[in-house]
Amino acid sequence: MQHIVKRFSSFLAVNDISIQVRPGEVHAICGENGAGKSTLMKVLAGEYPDYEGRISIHGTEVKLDSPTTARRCGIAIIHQELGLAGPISVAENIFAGNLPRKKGILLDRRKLYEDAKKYLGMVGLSYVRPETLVSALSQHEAQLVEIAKALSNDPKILIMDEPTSALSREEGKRLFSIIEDLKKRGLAILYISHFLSEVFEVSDYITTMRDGRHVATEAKTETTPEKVIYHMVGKDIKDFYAERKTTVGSTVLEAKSLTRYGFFQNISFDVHEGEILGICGLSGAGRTELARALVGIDQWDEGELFYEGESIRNHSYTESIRRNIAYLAEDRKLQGLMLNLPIGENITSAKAICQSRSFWCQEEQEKNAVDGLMEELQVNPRNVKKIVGQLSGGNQQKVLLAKWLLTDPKLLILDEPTRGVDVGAKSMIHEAIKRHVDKGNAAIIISSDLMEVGGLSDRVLLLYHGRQRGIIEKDKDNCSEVSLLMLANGDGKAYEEG
Amino acid sequence: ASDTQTATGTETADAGGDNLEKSKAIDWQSAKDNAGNPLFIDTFVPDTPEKPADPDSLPETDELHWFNFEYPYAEIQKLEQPASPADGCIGKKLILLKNGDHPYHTAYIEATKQAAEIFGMEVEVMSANWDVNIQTQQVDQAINEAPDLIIYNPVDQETSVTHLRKMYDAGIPVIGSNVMPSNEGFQYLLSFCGPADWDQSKLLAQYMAEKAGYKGNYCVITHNPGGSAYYARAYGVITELAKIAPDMVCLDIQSPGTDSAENVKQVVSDWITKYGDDLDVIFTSETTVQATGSIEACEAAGRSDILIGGIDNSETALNYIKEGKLTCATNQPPMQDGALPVLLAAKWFNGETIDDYVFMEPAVINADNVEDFLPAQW
Amino acid sequence: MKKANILEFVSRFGTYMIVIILVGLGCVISDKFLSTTNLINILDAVSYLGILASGMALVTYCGQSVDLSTPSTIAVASFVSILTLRFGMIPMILCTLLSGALIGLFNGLIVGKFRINTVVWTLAVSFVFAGLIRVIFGSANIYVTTGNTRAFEQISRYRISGRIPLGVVVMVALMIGLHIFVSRSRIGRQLKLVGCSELVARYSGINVLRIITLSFVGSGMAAAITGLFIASLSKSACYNYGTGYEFRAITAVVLSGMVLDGGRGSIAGVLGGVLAIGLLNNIMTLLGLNSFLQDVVTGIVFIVIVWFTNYTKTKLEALNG
Amino acid sequence: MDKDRKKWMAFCSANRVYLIFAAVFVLMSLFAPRFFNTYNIGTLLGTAMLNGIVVIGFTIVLICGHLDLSTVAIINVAGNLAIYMVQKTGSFGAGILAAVVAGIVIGIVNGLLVTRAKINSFIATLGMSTLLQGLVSYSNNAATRSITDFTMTDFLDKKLIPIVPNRALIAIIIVLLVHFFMSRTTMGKNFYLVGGNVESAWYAGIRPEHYLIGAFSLNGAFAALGGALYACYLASAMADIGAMGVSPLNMLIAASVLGGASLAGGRGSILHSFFGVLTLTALYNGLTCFKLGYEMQIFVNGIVLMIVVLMEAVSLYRKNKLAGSKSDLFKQAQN
Ligand SMILES: Nc1ncnc2c1ncn2[C@@H]1O[C@H](COP(=O)(O)OP(=O)(O)OP(=O)(O)O)[C@@H](O)[C@H]1O
Ligand SMILES: Nc1ncnc2c1ncn2[C@@H]1O[C@H](COP(=O)(O)OP(=O)(O)OP(=O)(O)O)[C@@H](O)[C@H]1O
Ligand SMILES: [Mg+2]
Ligand SMILES: [Mg+2]
Repeated sequence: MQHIVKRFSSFLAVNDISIQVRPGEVHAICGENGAGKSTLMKVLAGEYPDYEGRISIHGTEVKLDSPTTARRCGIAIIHQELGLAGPISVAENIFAGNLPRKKGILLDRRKLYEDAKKYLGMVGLSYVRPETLVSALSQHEAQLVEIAKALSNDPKILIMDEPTSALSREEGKRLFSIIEDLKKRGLAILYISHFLSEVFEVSDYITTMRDGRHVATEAKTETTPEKVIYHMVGKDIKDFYAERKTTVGSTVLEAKSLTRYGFFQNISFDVHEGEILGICGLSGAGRTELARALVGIDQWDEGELFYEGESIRNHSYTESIRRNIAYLAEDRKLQGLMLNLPIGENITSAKAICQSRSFWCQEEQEKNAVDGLMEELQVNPRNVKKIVGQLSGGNQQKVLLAKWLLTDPKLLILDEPTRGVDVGAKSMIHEAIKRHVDKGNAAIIISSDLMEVGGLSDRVLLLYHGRQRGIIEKDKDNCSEVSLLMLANGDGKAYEEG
Repeated sequence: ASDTQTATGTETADAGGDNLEKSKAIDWQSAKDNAGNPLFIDTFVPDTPEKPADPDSLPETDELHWFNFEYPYAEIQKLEQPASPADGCIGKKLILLKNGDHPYHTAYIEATKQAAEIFGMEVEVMSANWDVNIQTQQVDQAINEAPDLIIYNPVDQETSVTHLRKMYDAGIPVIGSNVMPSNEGFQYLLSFCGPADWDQSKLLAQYMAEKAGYKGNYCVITHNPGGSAYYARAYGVITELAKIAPDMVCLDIQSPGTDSAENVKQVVSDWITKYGDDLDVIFTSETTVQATGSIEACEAAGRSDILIGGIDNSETALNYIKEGKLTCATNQPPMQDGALPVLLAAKWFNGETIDDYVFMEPAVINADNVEDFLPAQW
Repeated sequence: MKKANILEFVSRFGTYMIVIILVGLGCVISDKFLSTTNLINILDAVSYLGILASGMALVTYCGQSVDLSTPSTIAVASFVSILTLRFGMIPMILCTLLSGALIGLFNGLIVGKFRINTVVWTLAVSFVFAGLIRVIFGSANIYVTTGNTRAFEQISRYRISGRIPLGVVVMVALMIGLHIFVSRSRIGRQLKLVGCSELVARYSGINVLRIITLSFVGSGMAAAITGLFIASLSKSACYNYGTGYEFRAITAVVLSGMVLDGGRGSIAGVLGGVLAIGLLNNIMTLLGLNSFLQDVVTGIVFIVIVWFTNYTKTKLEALNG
Repeated sequence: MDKDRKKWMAFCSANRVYLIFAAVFVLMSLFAPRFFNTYNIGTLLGTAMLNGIVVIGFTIVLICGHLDLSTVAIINVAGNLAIYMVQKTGSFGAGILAAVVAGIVIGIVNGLLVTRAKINSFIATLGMSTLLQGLVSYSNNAATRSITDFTMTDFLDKKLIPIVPNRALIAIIIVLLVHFFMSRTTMGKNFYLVGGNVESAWYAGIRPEHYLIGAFSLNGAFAALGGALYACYLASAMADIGAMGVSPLNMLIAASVLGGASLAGGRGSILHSFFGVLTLTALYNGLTCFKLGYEMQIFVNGIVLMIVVLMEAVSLYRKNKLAGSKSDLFKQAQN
């Protein structure tokens, strides 16, 4: 690709980028949120026919003016946002737009299901029946189906836009072995991820982008994560998880053998003022369910929960918010933000509605607080009228955090607060969380990024398959990423049998 | 189907002339409706004028333009009808294929049942709820039940032809009622009875013209578009006025429907705005929703001078007449309408000859005679 | 910048621009158009529709598309009002409102709890209540016989200082009240958020079920008020008194600039939509247009207006983006 | 045990409409007088012709995630046009052809309004419906158009194969053909994809606008075909068959929802929708046999529809509540 330019009206999302990818090679693209990575990939996938610049495949220049052309040129893409149709079967999703035919127009159902089985097997989903509806799958299964779908086109060039954001470590590992396999078969792979560890694990070359511009392309062997981060944000980030002085106050939340049948069992822990509790576990370990029960979205069945010393039983979510508990949900687009409302209204929504007791809205009074928060979190653009759906992922996440910080919660529960967020925004978010806790509040943080859980929290609650595997104290135990990973995966078999 | 019919036929014949005697002895003349008026009223057979060569070439204000609408039974060669069993009406089974539900028709059905009871007949009602598709199915279902006679109220004049043809082919005698079928349909009918829609609207025109002194301008609110009442009740008035009061000018015709008094009120208010003092008379095709809407609009505009007359005799209309808000209404009694086909059927079963078509004598209801029509039938 | 302002203005006050255009047209067509009586007539003609539409707008604003059970609710309310008149005026009004509120409550609880498609559910409810009324009362007219019939009749006939009909006053008061409520109160704000995204609203701590139920109760009560007015106007109740009102109300709501996905528009816009319908009908009748041609014109105008507001909205978003 | 139950439930929900139909049919056959005989079953099938053909296109639009409120108006346009053409040319073929062409044209306009002008289909077709109905009524001053040629009536009432009148046969053949097209061809499957997720369809190289316009024109075509055939059968066409009483539109929505179509798109089946129509027709027919009035029919119709959507919603609600649960943790809890 040479001198690719893509504008959205007057905004230059991709500005003069040139990249070369060779067969059998994984080329990673790094950059902050909104750097233009996805846009560049979409150009390659034929989704923006109005790009400028030249693209050649095997030396012949092509004009990628539609997804079909791109596919014909051997380009397949796995989208950042899931692109599957819920009410349709897995097999039909995999071969969407390319269903096997017989006698011209008839659907060859036998071939459809057989081929689908083949590709499902490739991504480790051989237990899924091809007739199953996609809506019946879990999120990570859907993500794997998406990969199977891309493979089904027998591509020469495969684009993966954050394929692991919905996958667990284990599944991620399986993906990497698939990638190795594909590399051997001579595919060229473009790989986008915010996890630098992944990037360094799979890629051969790393290209960094900033504000739509090309910064550097280096071979993996010649660079380090620090260098890449420097390229991405334009400055060094030292002391990523700097030591924090904790002054622990009284207990804020205490759970005693909390159980919700079918989801989690016998969970006991407590959180104090000025303390961050991490919850760590594999995807599907029941972390989200636990958090939802804590805030009262779901009801639990057994056990006791004390909030500031007071026993709360089957409280409603609204009540929790009144009591100054905040829950930052996992999926910012579906559960967190009103994408078609402006930043200001999003930020004030929780406080204005659930914490005020007056009949009328009093948004005007919050104006200064909103401005302060936007300043503190460096939301870009700093314009309360801007529609949230038009922000980049990192900024959306900042707005979401601001929305809950505005309610000044005593207990802040964060579920994947930095999923799909770049390093710069990530540290901004971490700082804000720390500042909030230092004011004498408590926080519970759930994250698949073990470095994040390990680095931020004072203690980590380990969940395995809905059961508690213990609490690790940061000062006493070794809380590094590796040890957490070992514990989370560990000899869990014993529990399953018990 | 025909097997069953002959079977029942022989059965009643076995009962002998006894049944016929009893049937003929039934005293139906003294039956009364809920107001104490006779349930079975006098009917008339109208005279038919000469059919014009091409009715469509005549202007809409000429009554002969509407010849095919007003006299669909004229110049029709009736097909051969089933012969009367002449074994008495008692124990016969009727099916009433009703066109739909409406307060008028509730009273109608009540009377049909009452009349059938008087004659010792059984009657089953199927209502199509104004849906031709459902009526088509019910025609088939009725044929399947092999009744001795069907009383048929078409949902639509023209679509009735196919229905009548089917019933005719099945050999079941049919008496049409309430709504006239089209020309084609009449050939299949044993007989037809019902309100003389055109005559009553002409009568209304005459009475209103007299009240208005044969001068002034008028507007017309039609019945639901497409139905027979749509033509009869609007153009009956217009053609009659063109004849007897040529000075009266029709300003506008609108169809705000029969469901919402609010819609009617809006149209009449707009007329009052547009025509102001030029508007002297309003004709409505119905006396619940349309009369209410018109009266309210005139009252709201302070136009008590406007004469309003409507067709049929709902309780609303009679109350308005008593209060002096409605100049007149016409008598189209649903109970007598519903009882009439049963009387014809009974006569036919008893072997008497019946007319090909008969109509109920219309009458004007005004402040002077309104007491005679109370309590209202619907 | 300039263009964006114009577009913003259009998308916000679109309906009122149509109203102004229609008023201009009316002045050209007839010199009687601008008379007070005609203007009051126009308002009077759409007052019931306006009451109904402002209730329906709550459901639409809350993201529940449309409430198709309104015809049955109107019919039920008209029966309830006539049957309870014997207990006095105030109890009658309360019972009528209650009947609408109960149907709304039923709709809202089921739709809100189980996320059933509103169109299908309210259609089924409409069938059931229509059937129920007809099973109980047949298709007869039920007239007012007992109770304070004079006062009952006056509901739809009374004119304040002899000029302004009560219906118009109720409509305008209801709309002003609802507009302030929806745009300023916390519950109104919650309606909007639920309309924008139910899930986000839920995770923001809003009791979504309660808000959806509230919107349906509002719609049911507005339909009940409409039913009361219709019963008073006809001095009777009948199963078909609400026929056709649902789609007329939807038309008004859509013309107001609300989108069926919810979260956009305002109750003040609904007043504009209702006025546009009233003006259009008035002008067409003043022109002497045949009823059928009126339908044709209404259809075309409706599509063009919706297209135009859509067009400005997308243009505006493109400019902002 | 549990697995068997799950399988059984899945089977029930997949074949819901057949089970409901069977239930209605068996109950009516057992208890409704004169319901179960060849003549009445022929009647029942024949009555399903109009809605049975129309529901095809209606379902395709639903599968695409849209709603066409102008369907009834198209039936009326088609019926009137067909009869008009027969009056003018004397040929039924010409009448039906003209009607279908008109239906397709209207469908294309609907499709363009939805895809190009980006108007919500509910709203666009609502406006279209008002417009078309006005046109039809205006064209003949709202009068019913009729002909006196009954060849078509007789032909459609004849029975080429026993029990089934030709009009039902035609409907069944068309339904089966379109069902085959929608479920067994790649093009048919693409409609589902467009309804299931427009974006992913677009990524897959399918042009959603083309399919949407296609769906609306198919709806136009089948509504017109149904309307025209029905008009030819009755030898007359009313200006508005839905003017009074319950509009056929409600019947169409009820039938396709019974058949499992969802207004959210991506789901539905032509055959199931047809059985939805048959179920409602059998219900009306049977209740008439019971001598129950129309009020009872719409009441029962409403109740059936309510129960079906409520059951579907409740099971989905339950399923969502248990989504992601771990069965071994349940076992522990019970011990
Ligand atoms: N359809 C669009 N219209 C307008 N602007 C857009 C559109 N899509 C993307 N952008 C803008 O283009 C820029 C680049 O977006 P892109 O999605 O390529 O970022 P990214 O590098 O993939 O970020 P992330 O890591 O968050 O996925 C962002 O500022 C975004 O707001
Ligand atoms: N709607 C759903 N349908 C089917 N499965 C689901 C659904 N939601 C969650 N799951 C599955 O339920 C299990 C528990 O999910 P949960 O979200 O609690 O996991 P978690 O521990 O929070 O992990 P993560 O947040 O990383 O996904 C997982 O297997 C998940 O895939
Ligand atoms: Mg991206
Ligand atoms: Mg989770």
